[in-house]
Amino acid sequence: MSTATVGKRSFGAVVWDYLTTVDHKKIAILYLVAGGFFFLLGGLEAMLIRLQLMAPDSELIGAQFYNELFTMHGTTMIFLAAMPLLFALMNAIMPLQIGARDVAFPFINALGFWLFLFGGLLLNCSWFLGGAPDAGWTAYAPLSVISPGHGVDFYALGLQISGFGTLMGGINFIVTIITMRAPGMTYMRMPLFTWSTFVASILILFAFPALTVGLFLLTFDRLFGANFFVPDMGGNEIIWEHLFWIFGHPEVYILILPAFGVFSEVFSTFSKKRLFGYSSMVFATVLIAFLGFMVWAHHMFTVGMGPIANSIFAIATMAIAVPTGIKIFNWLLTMWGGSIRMTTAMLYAVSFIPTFTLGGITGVMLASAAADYQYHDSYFVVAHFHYVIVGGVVFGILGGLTYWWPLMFGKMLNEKLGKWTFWLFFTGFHLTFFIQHFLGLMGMPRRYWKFLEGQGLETGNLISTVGAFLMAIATFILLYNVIITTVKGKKSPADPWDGRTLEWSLPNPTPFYNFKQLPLVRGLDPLWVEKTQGNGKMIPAEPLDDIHMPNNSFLPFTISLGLFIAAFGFMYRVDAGFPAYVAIGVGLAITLGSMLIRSVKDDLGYHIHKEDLEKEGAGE
Amino acid sequence: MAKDTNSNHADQYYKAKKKEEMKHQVITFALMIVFTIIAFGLVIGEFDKLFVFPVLLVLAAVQVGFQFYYFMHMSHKGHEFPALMIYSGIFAAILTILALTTITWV
Amino acid sequence: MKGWMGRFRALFLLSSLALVLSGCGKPYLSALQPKGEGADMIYDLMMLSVIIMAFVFLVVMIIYTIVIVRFRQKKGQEDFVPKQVEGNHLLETVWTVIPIILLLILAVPTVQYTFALADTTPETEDGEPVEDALWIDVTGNQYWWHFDYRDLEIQTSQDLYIPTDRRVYIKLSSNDVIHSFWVPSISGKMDTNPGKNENEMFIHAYEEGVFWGHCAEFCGPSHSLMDFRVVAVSPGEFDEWVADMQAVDPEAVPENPVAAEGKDLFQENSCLACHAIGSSPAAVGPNVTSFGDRSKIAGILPYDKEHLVSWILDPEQHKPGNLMTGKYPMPSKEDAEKIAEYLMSLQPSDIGPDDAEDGEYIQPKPKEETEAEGDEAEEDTNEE
Amino acid sequence: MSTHEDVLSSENLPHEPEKATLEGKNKFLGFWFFLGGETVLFASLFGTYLALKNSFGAAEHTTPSQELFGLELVFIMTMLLLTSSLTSVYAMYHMKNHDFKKMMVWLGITVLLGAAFLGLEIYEFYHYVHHYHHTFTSSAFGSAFYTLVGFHGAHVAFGLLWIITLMIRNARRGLNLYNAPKFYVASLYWHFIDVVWVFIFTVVYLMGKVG
Repeated sequence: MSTATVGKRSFGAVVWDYLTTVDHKKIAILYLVAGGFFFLLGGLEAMLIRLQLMAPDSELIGAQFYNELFTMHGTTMIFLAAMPLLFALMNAIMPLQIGARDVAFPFINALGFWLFLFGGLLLNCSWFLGGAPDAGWTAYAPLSVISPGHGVDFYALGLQISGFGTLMGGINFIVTIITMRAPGMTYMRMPLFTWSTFVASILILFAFPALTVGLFLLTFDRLFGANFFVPDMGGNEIIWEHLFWIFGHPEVYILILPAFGVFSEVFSTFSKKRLFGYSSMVFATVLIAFLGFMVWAHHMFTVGMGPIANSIFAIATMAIAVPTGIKIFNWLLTMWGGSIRMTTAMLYAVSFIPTFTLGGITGVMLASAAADYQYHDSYFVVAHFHYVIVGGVVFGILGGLTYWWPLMFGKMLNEKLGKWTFWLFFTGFHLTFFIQHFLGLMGMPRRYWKFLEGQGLETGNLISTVGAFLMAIATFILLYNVIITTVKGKKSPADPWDGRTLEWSLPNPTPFYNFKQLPLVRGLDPLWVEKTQGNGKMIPAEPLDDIHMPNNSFLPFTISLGLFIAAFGFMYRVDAGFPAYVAIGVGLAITLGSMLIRSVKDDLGYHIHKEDLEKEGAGE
Repeated sequence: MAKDTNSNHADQYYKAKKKEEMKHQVITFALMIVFTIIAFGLVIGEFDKLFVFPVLLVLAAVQVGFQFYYFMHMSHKGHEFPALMIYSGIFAAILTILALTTITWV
Repeated sequence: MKGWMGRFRALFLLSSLALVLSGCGKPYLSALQPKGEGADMIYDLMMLSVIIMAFVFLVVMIIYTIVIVRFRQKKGQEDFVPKQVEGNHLLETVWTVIPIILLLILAVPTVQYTFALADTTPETEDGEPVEDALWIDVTGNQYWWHFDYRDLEIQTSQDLYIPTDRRVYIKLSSNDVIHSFWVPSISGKMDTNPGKNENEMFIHAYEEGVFWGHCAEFCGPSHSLMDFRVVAVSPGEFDEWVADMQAVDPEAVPENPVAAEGKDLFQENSCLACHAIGSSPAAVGPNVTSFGDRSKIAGILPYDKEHLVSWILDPEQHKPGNLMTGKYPMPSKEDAEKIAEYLMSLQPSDIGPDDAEDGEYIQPKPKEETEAEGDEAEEDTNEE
Repeated sequence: MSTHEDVLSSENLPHEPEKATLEGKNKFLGFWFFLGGETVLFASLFGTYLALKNSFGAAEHTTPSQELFGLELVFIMTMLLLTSSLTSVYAMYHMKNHDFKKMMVWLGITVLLGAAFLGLEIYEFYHYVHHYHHTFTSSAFGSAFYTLVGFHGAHVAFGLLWIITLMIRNARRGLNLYNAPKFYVASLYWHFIDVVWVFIFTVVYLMGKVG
């Protein structure tokens, strides 16, 4: 409850600060650390998968364990790595880009993070409690319903809890962007990253409820004897597929749109040019989101929906290529005539174009319903979505992190190491996945524990594994880079890249209240406007006054913890009996109790007084 | 954010407007009750399915419109985004229901 | 400069390597070497999309290369501020309209082929419905395939015999979880759903051969081991096979005394409870009527006695999670060998996988007029 | 803006106290968006129900919806919930007039009506289970029915708890800028529950009765 804490604090104090923080910049760091951890975990799982597939008929890893590995690899990477890492960037950057002091719901923001973390931890507890989920990240029923043990229960409940968190995060971002923009920051002046955050959040809002329902139905089937997906009792397993993909397809855009946003910023900054065709970029983003809702069934072409449905969804899917193409050309034309600086962040952006174009191309090929009868569920699909998700989202995250690292941590990542990471990762990535297109066409279905000898699949798989190792090395260099920067790095200048958007107008380190005075935005790329038409500093839109700040709270942590405990109770209700009911009772009591405290205890926040702000200004 | 219009005159005007609005809401409520009775009546009267189903759905849609626009004030100023999101939600909802009732072999 | 050149070289090397690899794959597995009607249609569509997409990629890469070569920041020009271009309506229209046209070019055949591949109402050339089209009910099971020749009273498992002169219609369903029936070189895949969600498709092999089939929808631990074969034989051979299979006497005692002993053991060990010999509606386990002609054991193991014995003694080792493990009194090694001997003696037909690969084409026996539905039979008279 | 304790004062309230502060406006918008998401949530449940409403499979007890549903009870429940919607409108009307007492009275009536609705729903479920053996686990239809209607029931229960908590917490301190948005948002939630019910009685009960 105080203003900036100066000087060294004890370790415990720091931990407590992070456990209770509602500051979007600190929550961003929490998302980054947790997401990074899960990224490494998912990467480890991927390495084991590739090791198993290095040689034909390999006995290195057992079938069951292998299924758990790829299920958890997919689930972890999508829900626990890619999304949180993007949320880290959104949290860290978006409020600064629109000139806000905070997000609309700081408490909900923290709650969203803790729900995600406890959901993710719950999911990963399965490794130690009898086996991880083993029905694929898509968990198709009835395989997921009859899967023995508690693996799939961990999947259903873990994703449910972290899904609540994501939904809250999404609503928070939407409202923040609507109500908290600085004076002059009109919608059509918002940086593309903010726009894509906005649109992705709207997608979250409408996509996640379908997953919520799907997971509830799966949980009911598994734990409470319901019959949604049990054919003998009148259930219908296709419902799961629809619900999952009604969520699952927009999810892809939830991941890729923010990455598009990152690249738009990076291209513009390092080409020293404003984004080419800004309004068509915004339009394309919205159009992709809109179309993204009407194409989910292209994941289900071989389910047997009939030629009419297949054709409709095929054409709708192809239509998405148009706005995506618009974006690609706009990025190219942004660089055209610019003054391109090949920093590490820019390398990711530049290499993204051919990579993602390939992914988009195979996307259109997959959209062609009849042809998809061959591609579907083969390694061709595996190659395609890794081109999109690694080539788009992971490159976006890595590029974005390199770009905004000085803003988040006040230090610059080592460029030389960064370039090593990039080249190894880039080469490894293409080695791993390009060949997989052909493996798929040569008849290798996905999720294969073993491929047999004499089918011509040996060389391709070996190359793929070698590539995976390069990516692993790249990741280690990245880790080393982060550590060495944190320990030895020097404080970076406030605006190291000659930035164009509002976030670079802030001093380093960013004050916890962000903007002492809200800035007046006079155009697109507000800082650039001031650099070329003003004195390079933002003009304040208000006189210096008290700043209202939210209070820290431990309740987000306890609310999530309660659900985490209760989830165990629900899972072990049948086998453990009484203790499980105790867990349910205690868990729900903690959660509901915390919610009750939240609603009866007034949380009015506090003010930083004008005088203190003036003093700080003098101390700078 | 809120403009302070504390003058008495404005207050009077504002009060009158709210009264007016309240009247609309009561009328809406009466209509909803009537619609509900019609809906139940149609079913009890055992009319033809092909006739009853569309009418029931239209009655329900109108009732929901009443709820949103009169009870929840969606027509008022400052509800542009709520309206946009509700309609987007309805759009996604219709797609979902259409899919689950047509291409799942029911 | 160094950077982008390196990247290009890597890409080029990779793609050429991949092309070579695709050329030397196993002939009867790859979707890139179509041997059937469906795979052929899809291959055409694939090539069309590749050509269109290669064009798009080329355009992007040309602009990309120019941009990256020409517009790098030069030494000493760090302060250069480029013109801040807002956009260009003409350009933006161009790259909106051209993709739409390209996609339309792809969309039209996509829809055509989607409907063509979904056509499971067999018609003669005059548009009359064909009454006696060959229908096979395919059932996916964890982790094996069952084939029931409708109206012919023939059931097989793992090996699916079809004639090359016509479309064979299949109805797909599942006994447990979702599987997917995929024979890449003959046709695309289709899911087998449990419950009432049954699917239909047709397969039509142009050439004789033993074609590899996979399960393509994740179905459990041994998903990757749920292989099967499509044995496409000439119509004459197929007719012979049908006649032989219909004439099977399940009770026949093999001449070989060891095999005869094996037959008794097969019954004693309650193998028959799951594995039918001869035509039987029961399909708890694979039907073993023509086990002696199988191309593989359990769809994956080399066909020899050693592997069969090993399978009988420990199926779990070969197919984790299979439903046979633990369901029968474990025979001794000697008994297992005898059972194996018996199973391998079950060769009701002279037609086997070899006949599909020997290149010998036997014309069907002349039949009544109504049977002339093999609409593309002429193409298939390619005797090698 | 003035100091933060001001939001707790009950004097000089503006016309729309629920949206007068930035926090209130945020809450108002955020909650509307949440309702947009809830629309999809219930749509998924409705879709599932419609896909499974005649699916019994090998179930032991198969009472089709025509025989199962009785309309009298549903009619009463509908009237209760519709009326509670009107009473919560009255509550908000008085909130905008800054008449805290009347608002509380109307909210109280809303809660009573809601509780009566919930009681009848529980009775209805009990009736189905004991007279028709129509349970959550008896068939896919049963699972889908109880999940859809039960989700709505759970929303009603949560809404009741929420409004009661708000009423108790603020009973003594009157309306202010801090709690006005909370009351307003709770009333929005209550209306949305009614919206969902309109579709439940139409799609599940009435259309189920017809066949």
